[in-house]
Amino acid sequence: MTVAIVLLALLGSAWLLAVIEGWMTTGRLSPAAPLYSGLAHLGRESIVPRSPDRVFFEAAPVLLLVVAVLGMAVLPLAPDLIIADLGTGALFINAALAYVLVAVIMAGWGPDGAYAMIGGWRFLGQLIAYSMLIVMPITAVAMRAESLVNTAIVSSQAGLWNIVYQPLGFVLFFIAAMALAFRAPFDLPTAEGDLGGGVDAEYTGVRLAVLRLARLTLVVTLASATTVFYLGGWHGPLFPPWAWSLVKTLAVAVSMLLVGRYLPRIREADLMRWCWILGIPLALVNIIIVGLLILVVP
Amino acid sequence: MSSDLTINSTGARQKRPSLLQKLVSRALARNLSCLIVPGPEVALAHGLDIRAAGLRISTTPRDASVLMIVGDISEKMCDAVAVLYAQMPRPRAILLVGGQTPSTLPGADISSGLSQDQLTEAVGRLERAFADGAFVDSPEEFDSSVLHARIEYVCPMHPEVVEDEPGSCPKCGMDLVAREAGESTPDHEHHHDHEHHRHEHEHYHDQEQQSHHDHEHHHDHQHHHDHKHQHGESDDHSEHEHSGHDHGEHDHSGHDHEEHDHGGHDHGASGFMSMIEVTKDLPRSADGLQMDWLEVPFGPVFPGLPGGLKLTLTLDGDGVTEGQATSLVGMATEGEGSEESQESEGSQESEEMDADTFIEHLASAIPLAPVSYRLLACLAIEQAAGLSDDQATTQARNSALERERIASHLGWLAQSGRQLGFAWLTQRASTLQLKVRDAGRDRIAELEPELRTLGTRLERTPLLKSRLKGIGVLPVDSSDLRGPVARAAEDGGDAWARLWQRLDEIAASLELLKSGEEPELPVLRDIGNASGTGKATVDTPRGEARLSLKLEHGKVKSYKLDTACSHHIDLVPKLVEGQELGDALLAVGSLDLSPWEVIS
Amino acid sequence: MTVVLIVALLTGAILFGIGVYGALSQTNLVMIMMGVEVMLAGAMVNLVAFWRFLHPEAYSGQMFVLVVMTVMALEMAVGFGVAIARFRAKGSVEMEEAEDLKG
Amino acid sequence: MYAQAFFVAVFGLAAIGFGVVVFRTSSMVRSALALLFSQTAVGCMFLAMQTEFLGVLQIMMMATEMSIMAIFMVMFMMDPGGLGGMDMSHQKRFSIGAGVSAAVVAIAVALLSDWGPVAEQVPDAEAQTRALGMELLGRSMMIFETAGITILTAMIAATAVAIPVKNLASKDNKEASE
Repeated sequence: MTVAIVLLALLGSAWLLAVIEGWMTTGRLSPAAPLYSGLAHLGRESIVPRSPDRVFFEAAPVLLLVVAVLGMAVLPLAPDLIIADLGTGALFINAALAYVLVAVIMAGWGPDGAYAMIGGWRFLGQLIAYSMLIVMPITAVAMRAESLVNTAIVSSQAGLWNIVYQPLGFVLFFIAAMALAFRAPFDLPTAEGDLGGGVDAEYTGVRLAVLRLARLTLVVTLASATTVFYLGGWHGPLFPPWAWSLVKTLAVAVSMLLVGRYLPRIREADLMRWCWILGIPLALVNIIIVGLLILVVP
Repeated sequence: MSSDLTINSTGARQKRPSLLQKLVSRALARNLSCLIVPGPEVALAHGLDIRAAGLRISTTPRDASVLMIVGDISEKMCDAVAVLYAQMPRPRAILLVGGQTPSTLPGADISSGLSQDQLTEAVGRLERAFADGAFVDSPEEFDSSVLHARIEYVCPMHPEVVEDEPGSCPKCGMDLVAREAGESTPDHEHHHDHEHHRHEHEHYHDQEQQSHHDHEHHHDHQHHHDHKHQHGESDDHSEHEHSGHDHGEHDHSGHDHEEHDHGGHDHGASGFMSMIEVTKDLPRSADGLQMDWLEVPFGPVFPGLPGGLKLTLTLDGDGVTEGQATSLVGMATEGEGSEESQESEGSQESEEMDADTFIEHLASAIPLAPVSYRLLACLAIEQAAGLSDDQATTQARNSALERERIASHLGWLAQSGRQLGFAWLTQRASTLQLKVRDAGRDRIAELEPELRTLGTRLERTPLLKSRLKGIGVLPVDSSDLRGPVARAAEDGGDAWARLWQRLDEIAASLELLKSGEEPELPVLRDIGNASGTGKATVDTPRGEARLSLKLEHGKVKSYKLDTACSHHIDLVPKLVEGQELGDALLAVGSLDLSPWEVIS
Repeated sequence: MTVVLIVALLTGAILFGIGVYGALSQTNLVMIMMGVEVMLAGAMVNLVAFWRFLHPEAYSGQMFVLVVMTVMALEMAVGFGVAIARFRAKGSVEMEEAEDLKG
Repeated sequence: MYAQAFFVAVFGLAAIGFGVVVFRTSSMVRSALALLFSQTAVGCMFLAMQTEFLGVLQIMMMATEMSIMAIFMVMFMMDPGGLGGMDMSHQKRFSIGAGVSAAVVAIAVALLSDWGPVAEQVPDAEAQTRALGMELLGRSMMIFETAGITILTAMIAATAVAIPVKNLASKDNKEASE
């Protein structure tokens, strides 16, 4: 039951994001568009490139989808609305998200095309940039909650949300989450202007539909993680907990989508440099600040 | 134009009895995305608003269901278009907007004229065609000669053995390996051999030829070798096939595994293929590692570049080691009898052409700046005819030129937005371009605030400066710079400076328009039956263009055109060398090359 | 419960064997490192099994696994450092060609 | 218990299967990713053996580690990479012998030893994580810190070794004199 509800919420959010994405590209707000788009993808031919690494080519979109769903499975929508409240939930998120990289590399290698391959390796090249900035802010969050359990992390924010308690961590995590979901302006592996679609470039038909769904789901999962870690999860007045979770998640997800619209794509070298020179030290500072706060404030 | 509104059978998909089929067809019709050839900027320059017409613009053929061809396209582009069509997933359709069906394609499904109304109406027909005819009983293979390369069979060990049929080598008995004729010959030092994946042709659909957007396959060594081995794992003798790299000088003779079994220390004598041998000939990257380089085509229909421009980059990972740009749509010596270019400058000796025809010809050959070239032709002819300037006409003409300058720069901004993944800029600039394109003086005055805010917004956009600053710095000794590129050269000469130069020019043109006459398309004044020679120079949006021509009895005998882009395109190799891929493309983009104005 | 322990130990043993084979038979430095990683994985399986089934109260067992993971990461870092340096100098990371490393 | 045995066995088989693929396939990327999935299966074994923290950590670390492995594989093995008739392995018989004997010895020890009483229950994941943390920052702090310092040293050393030698001329001379 819980599984069904969470999956439904995930799918619903993905649908909403697809509507918004459609609005951004076509200028029309059409609720049925994702449905038609999905059907149209089913109707299109699903081309296999000439000499693919078949295993990787087929597995990549599915792996991406599975990873996003697995990540969602350990995030609570409400105190008891969680598929698996793992004892190491906060770490599990990291583990699941690490496989986004694997999926992208597989999608890049699989089709045997230059653009896709460069895109895949690019994403790997950016690894330090985003993965450290996912892990280290979560560390600070877990420090405050004194637990890796995601429900405990939300409970720890009952009085004060983490976005206020550790705003630095929130900013870093939000940026890193966008980079991990490779949304604009961090869409380096799929850059259209540079790579003509990159890792997406060779997928068509059903496979493309799965890939698109997976990417939207990934955004939802990351937004949900942001909500759980920084926006107080289900906490909020009046409305039932699940509603708060959903609203916050969607707000974060939509803002992730919108930000990219108003920014040019970042230079890879800049992203790397800023993450090393600025991001990682700031993440460490964040950990220290949180540590001090925990010690000083009872 | 098909009356029954179905998709032609090379584009439709096999019909399968299914209840869903009807629904899927409807969905397909509601979800049309088009790949625009030569490029969205051409459609914009023609004043077509694709989005308003109800089509989604797709950047890759893999994601497109409609191939939209705007205007007439050159011979070379026809080949590229056929490849793009082949790459699109079925069901797919061809939409011709104001042009002829390219020879390499099956007939157009829908054609329309070059106007927004006609386009909208054509899209409606297209939707019906998809709803009714996306699935047919017997789809045909799309087959065009450009998709085929002759396959020949070579012995991996003996490069001199080349056969037309598969079989075994007469010298050593090894199985022959298929490769594309005319491809790499085995005695090159090192290059990117493309042949190793060719014999998998029959395994998949008819589409899979090309690495994306172009019909040349450029995979790097390890990549497809790798795959090939995967395919070969099941049968033993495929082992032999793999030995045939074109490192011809290496010793492949002893594949006998037994020899290695005892430690293999005597590798000099055994069949051990040395990695040192393999890597010693490879080029060294900037970081000193010997890596395989990859030659990748970008274009002629590439989302980040103006359509018709083909950039061939040699990539070392994500870095560009060298690059070259060619134009596939340039003012080539098309049609018109026996032309020979006399000089590299691009002169054309065509058959006699009526003066008006000549003007039309020139204007339609350059869709990105038709007014400028129309003006240029008019001026040159009038001078040849000995007509003196007429104040009012000149002012109106100049206003039209300034208006086109604004529109053209907006088009460039939209194109930059596409390249930078900056959706807002693309949308804003193209909307404005459509409005400015044929606006009167009052309308432009109304649009002025919007145009000016564009600059302010760009100034305030985070990341934009760090993205553009220091990109595409022109070499100090570059000569023959013209137009915005030349004017920005004093200002640092990078992409950022060029962006601001163009924004400033938009502002300056606005001022000129405000004080000038109502813009009016240049029309040739009556020249009668005059003869003579004329020369004119017009500062087109991309830089000065010069035209000299010879007029005989009111007909253009010969002419010589010199454009800015023909010079700018030569800057490309220097600009991209040693840059990261994204930066290199941005540098090329910042030149605002119009492949149409490149004289080949 | 002993069954589970035995199953885990067998897996560890076989993984270790595969790792030994890989590390000894491969000629490429990177592949050799892969062999070592497989060996370490085998060892880790054993360690976890021992902790879980024999001494769940002693967390130094888990600690040990953490140290092994660290060693794996170290091995990668140093291994690739050396590999890049050798590749830069010699154009190869094949052990067959590492004549200069022979004593 | 049977469920546990089943899952441990299944993931164990997966780990072994992928482990074999690592040295059997000739595709470098496949090799690296097979190793990744082998390590992931090992991580899943940890999970099946109720060692959640280590399992998740293993799964997480290996994803990045092996992806990096993959790109190095592609870099260094270039085109031959076991292809082109080039055999990438040497001393095969010896290696097989060594591998088999190592495995056999370990199996024999596993089967023949008396492992004594086996713990039925372990604390739940949360308690384990807490206890492990206490262990890390208590009795084993020295080891933990040493490991941290060692990683840092290794990172610096590896970077130092890997960055290009600035003075190419003198290096070439050295090479020539060798």
